[in-house]
Amino acid sequence: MRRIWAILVSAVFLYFLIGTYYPTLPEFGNIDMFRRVSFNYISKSTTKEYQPVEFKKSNGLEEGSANVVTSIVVNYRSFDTLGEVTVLFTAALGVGILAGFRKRRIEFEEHRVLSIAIGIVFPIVLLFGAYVFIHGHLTPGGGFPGGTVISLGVLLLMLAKNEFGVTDVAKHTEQVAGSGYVLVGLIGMAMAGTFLTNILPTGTVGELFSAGVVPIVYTLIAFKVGAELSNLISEMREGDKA
Amino acid sequence: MIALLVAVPLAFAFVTVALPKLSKYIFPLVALFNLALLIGFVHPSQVIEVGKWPAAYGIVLLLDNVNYPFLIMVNLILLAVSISATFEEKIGTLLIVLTASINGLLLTGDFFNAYVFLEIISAVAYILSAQNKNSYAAFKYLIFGAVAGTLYLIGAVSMYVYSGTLNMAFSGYISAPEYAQIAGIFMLIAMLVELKVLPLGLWAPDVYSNGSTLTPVVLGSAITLAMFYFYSRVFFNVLGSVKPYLVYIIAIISIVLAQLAAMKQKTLGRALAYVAIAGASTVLAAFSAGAPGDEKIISASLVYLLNDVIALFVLFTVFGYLKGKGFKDNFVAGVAFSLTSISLIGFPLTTGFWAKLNLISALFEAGDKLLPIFILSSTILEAGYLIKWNVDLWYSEDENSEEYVPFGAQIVILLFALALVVFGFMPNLITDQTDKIASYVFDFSTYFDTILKGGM
Amino acid sequence: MIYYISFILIGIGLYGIVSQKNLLKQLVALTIIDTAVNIFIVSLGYLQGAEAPIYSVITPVANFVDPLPQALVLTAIVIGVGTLAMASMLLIHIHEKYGSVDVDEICSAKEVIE
Amino acid sequence: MQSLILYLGIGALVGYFLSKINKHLGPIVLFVLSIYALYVVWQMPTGTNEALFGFGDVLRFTALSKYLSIISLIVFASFGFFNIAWISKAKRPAAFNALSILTLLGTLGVFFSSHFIVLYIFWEIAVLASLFIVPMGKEESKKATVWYIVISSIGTYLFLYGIFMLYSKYSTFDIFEIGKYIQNETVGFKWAVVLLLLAAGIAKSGIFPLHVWLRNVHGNAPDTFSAVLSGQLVKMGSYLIALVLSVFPIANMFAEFYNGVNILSYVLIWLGNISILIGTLMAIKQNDMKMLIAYSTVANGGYILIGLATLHQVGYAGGLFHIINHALAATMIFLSFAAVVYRTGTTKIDELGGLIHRMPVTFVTYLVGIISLAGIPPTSGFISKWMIFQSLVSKGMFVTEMFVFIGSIGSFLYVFRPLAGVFLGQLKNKDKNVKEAPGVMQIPMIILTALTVLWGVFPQQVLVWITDVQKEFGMKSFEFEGTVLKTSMGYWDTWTVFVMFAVGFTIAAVIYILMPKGKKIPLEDQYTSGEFLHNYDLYHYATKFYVFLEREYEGHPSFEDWYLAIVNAMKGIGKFIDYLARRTASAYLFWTAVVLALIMWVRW
Repeated sequence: MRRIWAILVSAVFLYFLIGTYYPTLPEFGNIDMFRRVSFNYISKSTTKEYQPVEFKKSNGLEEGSANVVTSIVVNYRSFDTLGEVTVLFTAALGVGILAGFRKRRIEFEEHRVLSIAIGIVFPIVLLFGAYVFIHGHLTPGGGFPGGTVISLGVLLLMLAKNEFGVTDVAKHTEQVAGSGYVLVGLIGMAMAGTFLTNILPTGTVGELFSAGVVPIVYTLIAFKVGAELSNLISEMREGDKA
Repeated sequence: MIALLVAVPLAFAFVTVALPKLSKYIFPLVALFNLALLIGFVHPSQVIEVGKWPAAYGIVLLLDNVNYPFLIMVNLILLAVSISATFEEKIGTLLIVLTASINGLLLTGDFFNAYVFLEIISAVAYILSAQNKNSYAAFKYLIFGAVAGTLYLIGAVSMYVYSGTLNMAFSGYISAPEYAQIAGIFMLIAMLVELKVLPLGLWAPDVYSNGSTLTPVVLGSAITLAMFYFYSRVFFNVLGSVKPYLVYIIAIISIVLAQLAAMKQKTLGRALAYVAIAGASTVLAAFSAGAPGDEKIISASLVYLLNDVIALFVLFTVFGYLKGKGFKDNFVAGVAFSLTSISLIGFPLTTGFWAKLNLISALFEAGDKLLPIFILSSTILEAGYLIKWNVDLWYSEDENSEEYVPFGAQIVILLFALALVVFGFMPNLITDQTDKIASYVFDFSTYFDTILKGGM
Repeated sequence: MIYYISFILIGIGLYGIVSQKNLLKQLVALTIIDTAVNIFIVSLGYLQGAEAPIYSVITPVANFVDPLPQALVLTAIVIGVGTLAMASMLLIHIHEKYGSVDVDEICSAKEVIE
Repeated sequence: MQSLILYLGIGALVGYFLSKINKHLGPIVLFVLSIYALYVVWQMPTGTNEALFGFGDVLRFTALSKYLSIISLIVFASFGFFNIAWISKAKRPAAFNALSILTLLGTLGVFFSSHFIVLYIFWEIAVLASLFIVPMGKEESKKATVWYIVISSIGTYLFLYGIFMLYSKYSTFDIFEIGKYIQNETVGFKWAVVLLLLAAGIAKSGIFPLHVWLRNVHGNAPDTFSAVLSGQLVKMGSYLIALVLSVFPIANMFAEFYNGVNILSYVLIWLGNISILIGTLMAIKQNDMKMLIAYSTVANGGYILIGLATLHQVGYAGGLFHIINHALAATMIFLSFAAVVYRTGTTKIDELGGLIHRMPVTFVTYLVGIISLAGIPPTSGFISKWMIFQSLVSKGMFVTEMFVFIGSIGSFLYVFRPLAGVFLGQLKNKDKNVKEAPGVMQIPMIILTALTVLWGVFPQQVLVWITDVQKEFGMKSFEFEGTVLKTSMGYWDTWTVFVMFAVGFTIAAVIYILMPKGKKIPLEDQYTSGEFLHNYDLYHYATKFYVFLEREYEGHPSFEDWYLAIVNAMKGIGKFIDYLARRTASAYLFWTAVVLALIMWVRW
C-alpha cells in the first residue's frame, strides 16, 4: 500500500516536472548565453565595456581570477558564499548542540597499516588540501573542497589513532577564520564603501598572486570549513566537550 | 550601512562560537545594535550593491518602506526572546545566526541569496525544534523542509533560466509571465510549508508543542513574520500580483481544520500550535484576497499578522514556563495570557479587534463575502477554546507548582500584552504604519527604480 | 535527456521518502533528490561544444559553459551537506531515544514513553 | 452620556482597588454609581445626540434607551446594595466588583449607541465582563463559561456580518440612517440582514434555538450575579430586538402573512412560542432552583419577543412592559435565592424546606416575585401578560395564544416547586439554626417588592415611558387614563382590581386568624407512621415533585445534546487532523503532492 502511495506521489511530481515544467526550459546544450548575466561574468565586464579576456595577458580587470566559477562564488556573489559558510557553521553548531545532549564515544579499532602509514599520508593530504584552496582562483577547487580534504585528513587521523581528539584549536580556527571573512568584507566597506568590495589589485588573469581578495577569502574559508568539518566529525563521535 | 545588519551579527556569531558562555549576553546586544542602527542611522530607501557589482549582476540589498517596519519588528521580537527565553549557552550563537539570516532574508533582492538565507533559517529551526529531546519531530520537519527547500531552489534557478538573472526585480520584469508562474508554483509550495498552511503545515504541531520557551516563540513569531514579508515580496511585487484562488481556498480550509483541531486538543501546547496555524492561514487567505492590489486588505491583514505574532509570543512563552499549570502563583503571567488571548479572539478595544474589524470591512469593500464568514465562524471556535483554557488555568485546583516565570520574561510578556491593549485604544499607531507598508507593497515600479538607483 | 534523468532521479527520491519506513533510508532518498537537483541545475548551464569556465593554457579565450549554475550548485551542495549532518545527528538521537530508526517501531516506542 | 461612561470606567478601576483594601467597599461604589446614573438618566431629555471620545454623534439617547437604562440601573442598584453583605462569599471579590461595574458600563453603552460598531463594542464589553464573573460560581460554571461565550459569539458574529452587509451597501453604520433606506432592498437581502441583526438579540435573550446556554450559565454563575444575568443582561438582547424591529420599517419591508401580521413577525412569534414551550416544560423538570428560574427566563424571553414582534399598539407595549416586569421579578427571585444560599449553602430544592419560618422577608420577596412572574394580579406581571393576550386575540392568533396560556399555566407549576420545596413544608434538621438574611440584603429585596406592587397598582409611570417609545418610533401609542388601561376589546382598572384583592386578602387573613391553627408535626411522622427511617431525604416531598408531569414528556429531544453532538463531530474532524499531523514525513509529502496536483489543475 505504501508503495502505491509512493508511486502516486512521484507520478504527480514527475507529471508536473515533465508535463508542465519541461516545456518552459531551453533545449539542453542550446542556451542563450548572451541573455544571461554569466556572459559578463565570463568576460569580466559587469562594470566596464566588453572586451575579451585572455589567459595570462589581460590585467587590471574588474575581477582577476582565471576560474570563472570562483570569481562568481567569491567575488560577484560573495554574499551568497558568506551565507553558505554560515549554513555549514550552523550545521556544525547544531550538531554540537545536539551532541551535547548525551555523552558518548565511538571507539575505532586501530589498524596497524593505517596507523603507521598515517605519518606519511597525513602531511600529504594536508599539502594537497592547501594546494586545492590556494589555487582556487586558477584551477578547479577552492576553499570548500580544500577544507573538506583537510578535514578528511583529520578523519583519517581519527581512524588511525583511537586516542586522537580534536581540541579547542579547531573552535578557535573557526572563530578567527569566520570573523576574518566578515572582517574582509568590512574592510572593503571601510575602504571602498560597500560590503565585501575587492580592495586589492586584481593582477593578471592566471597568475598565482592575482584576483585581489579571492585567494585570501578562499584561504579563510578553507580553514573555516576544515575546522568545522573536523569539529563536526569529532562531535558526532564523542559528544560535546565544551 | 544596511549590510551591517547581516555582517555584524554574523561576525559576532563566528566570534562567540569558541566563547559559548558569552553568547547569551552578546545576543541581546546584537539585537539592540540592529535596532539602534535601524532607528537611528538607516532609513528607507537604501540600496546596497554588495561588492560594488551593479544590480542584476551582483547581489543587491534593499531597505525600503516595506521591509523597514518588518526589520524593526523582527529585531524587537528577537531582543524580547533574548530576555524572555531560557536556553543553553550554545543556542545563543545559533540565535545570533538566526538574527543575521532573518535580516538577510528581509533585505535581500536576489532569489538565490534568499534561498541561502532561507536554508540558514530552516537549519536553525531544525535545531531549535530538537530542543527538549524532540528529535523525531525535528527529523520529520527536516526531511519535509529539505524537500520544500529543494523545490524553492528549482524555482529560483528557473527564474534565472527564464530571465538570465537572479535579481528579483529584474527577473520578474524580464521573464514571461506564464513561465514565471511555473517558477512561482515551486516557490509557492516551499513557502506554504514554511508558513505552515495546513495540508503542508502538518509538521508544525509536533514541533511547536515541544514545550520549550524558545522554539515555538521564535518559529511562530520572528520566522513567520519574515516568511510573510518574503511571500508578499515575491508574489505581490516580483511575479505580478494576481489573486491565487487556489491559495485562497487552501488557506480557508486550513483555517477551519486548524481551528477544529485546536478545539479538540487536550494539551495547551498543541492547541496553541494549531492556533498559530490558523492565524497564519487567516493572514495568507487575506493576502490572497488582497493580491489584486487591494491595499486596504493588505494593511488590515498586516495588523492581523502583528497581533497574531505578538499574541503567540506571549502565549507560547507562558506555556513554555508554566507547562499548563495554573496561574495561582503567577499573577502577571496570567494577566498577560488572558489579555493576549482576548486580543487574539478579537474582543473590542484590543489590537485583535481592530485587526478583525478592518480586515472584514476591507474584504466587504472588495466584494469578498466568503472569507469574513470563515473568519467569524472560526473566531467562535477560537473564543470557545481559548476562554476554556483561560478559565481552566485561572481556576485550576493545582497545588503550589514548582514552575514559575522568571522576572525578565514577566516584564517582556506583560509589556507585549499591554502593547496589544494600548494599540487597541490607539489603533492609529499601527494602522498608519501598515497603511504605509500596504501602499508600497504593490508598487513594483518604485521597487524596480530603487534597485536600479544603486549607491549606498 | 539529462533533464529527464534528473527528473526521474527526483521521482525516485520522492518514492524513496514516501515508501521507506526506515528513517535512514528516507535520508538517503533525500540526498538523492539533492543530487538530482544539482545535476539538473548544472545541466541548465550546459552549452554545446563549450569548455569548463576556467581560463587556462588550454582555453586562453572564452568559450565557456554558463558558470553561474555551477557556482549555485557549489552553494547548494554545501547546504545539502549541512542538512545531512544535522539529519544524521538527529537520527543518532532518535536511535538513542527509541532504540530504532523504523517509523512503526518509533511509533510504538513513543506510545510506551508517553 | 459620554461622561457617564467615563465615570463608570473610572469607577471600575476605583472599585477594583477599593475592594483590595476592603471587599465591602466595591459594591458600595457600584451602588453609588448606579444611583447616580439613575438620577442622570431620569433627568436626561430624549432624542439628544452626543459624541463619544471624539467620534462624532455615535451616541443617541432615545426613549427606548431611557426605558431600558432605568430598568438596568434599578437592577444594578439593588444588586450592588445586596452585594455589600453578600460579597464575603465571592471567590475573587476585587475582580468581581470591577467586572460588575464594567458590565454596567457595557450595557449602558449598548443602550446609548446609535452606531452599529459602537454598539457592538459595548456589547462585547458587557459580554466579556460578565463572562469572567461566571466561572467564579459553582464547579460546573467553568463549562458554563464556554457555553456562554460560544452561543454569545454565534449571535454577535452573525450580527457583525449583518452590519457589514449593510455597510457595504450604504457606507454608514448609523442605525437610524440605515432604517431610512432599507425598505427598497431586494427580499433576500432584507431577510438576511434583519435575521442576522436579530441573531445577537435572540442569542442574548435566550430565544430558541440559542436558548441552551441559559440553564448552564444562570444556574451556575455566582448567586447574586444570576440576578444581573437574568434580570438585566438578557434584556440587552430584548433591547436589540426591539430596536431592530422598531427602527427598521418591518411592516413595510415584509409581506403580510396572516391577519395583518407580516411574515418576519410571524416567524419571530413562532420562535417565541417554541421558547415558551421549551422554557416552561424544562423549568418544571429542574430540581436546582436557579436552573429552574433560568428556564423560566427562556419562557419569558419568548413572551417579550411575541409582544414586540406583533408590532401592535397593545402587543408592543405589552412586550416592553414585560421587560421591566421580568427584570424585577427575576432579580427578586435570584436575590432571594442568593439569600437562601448565603445561609444554607445549597441550591437543590429537595435539600431545603420550611424556610418560611426562618427567613420570612426572603420568602415574601420570592412570593411577590413569582406572583408577578406568573402574572397574577395585582402585581405588574399581570398587566403585561394581559396586554400581550389582548393583542393576540385582536389579531386572531389563537395557536400562539394557546402557547401563551400553556406558558402561563406552566409557570404556576414551576414557580410553585421552589415555593413548596424551599420555603414551605418541613424545616430540615440541618437548617434549624438558619437565620434571616442580613439587613443589608433585606433592604433591596423589600424595595423591589414594593416597586413590583406599586407598578402593579399604579402603572402610569411605566406606561408613560412605553408610550414615549411608541411615539418616538411613530407607532400608534397605547392608550391609558390614570389607572385605567384601554384596548380595543375593553379596559382594565388596576386600582379597582387592587382594592378587590386587598379586600379578599383581608377577609382571608381574618379567617386565618380566627380559625384554629394547624398542628405542627415532625416530617417523618407524615410519611412513615412513626416507623424508623435511615434516610429522610428520600421521603422529602420535594423529591420528584412533578414526576407525574415529567413522565408525559420523558425522552424529549434535548437541544443541548444535539449541540454537543455537533461539537463532538467537529472534534472528530479535529482528531483526524491531529492524527495526520502525527504521521511521518512521508505522509506530509503525500499532501504536498495533493496540493501540487491541485495547483496544476487550477493554476491562478
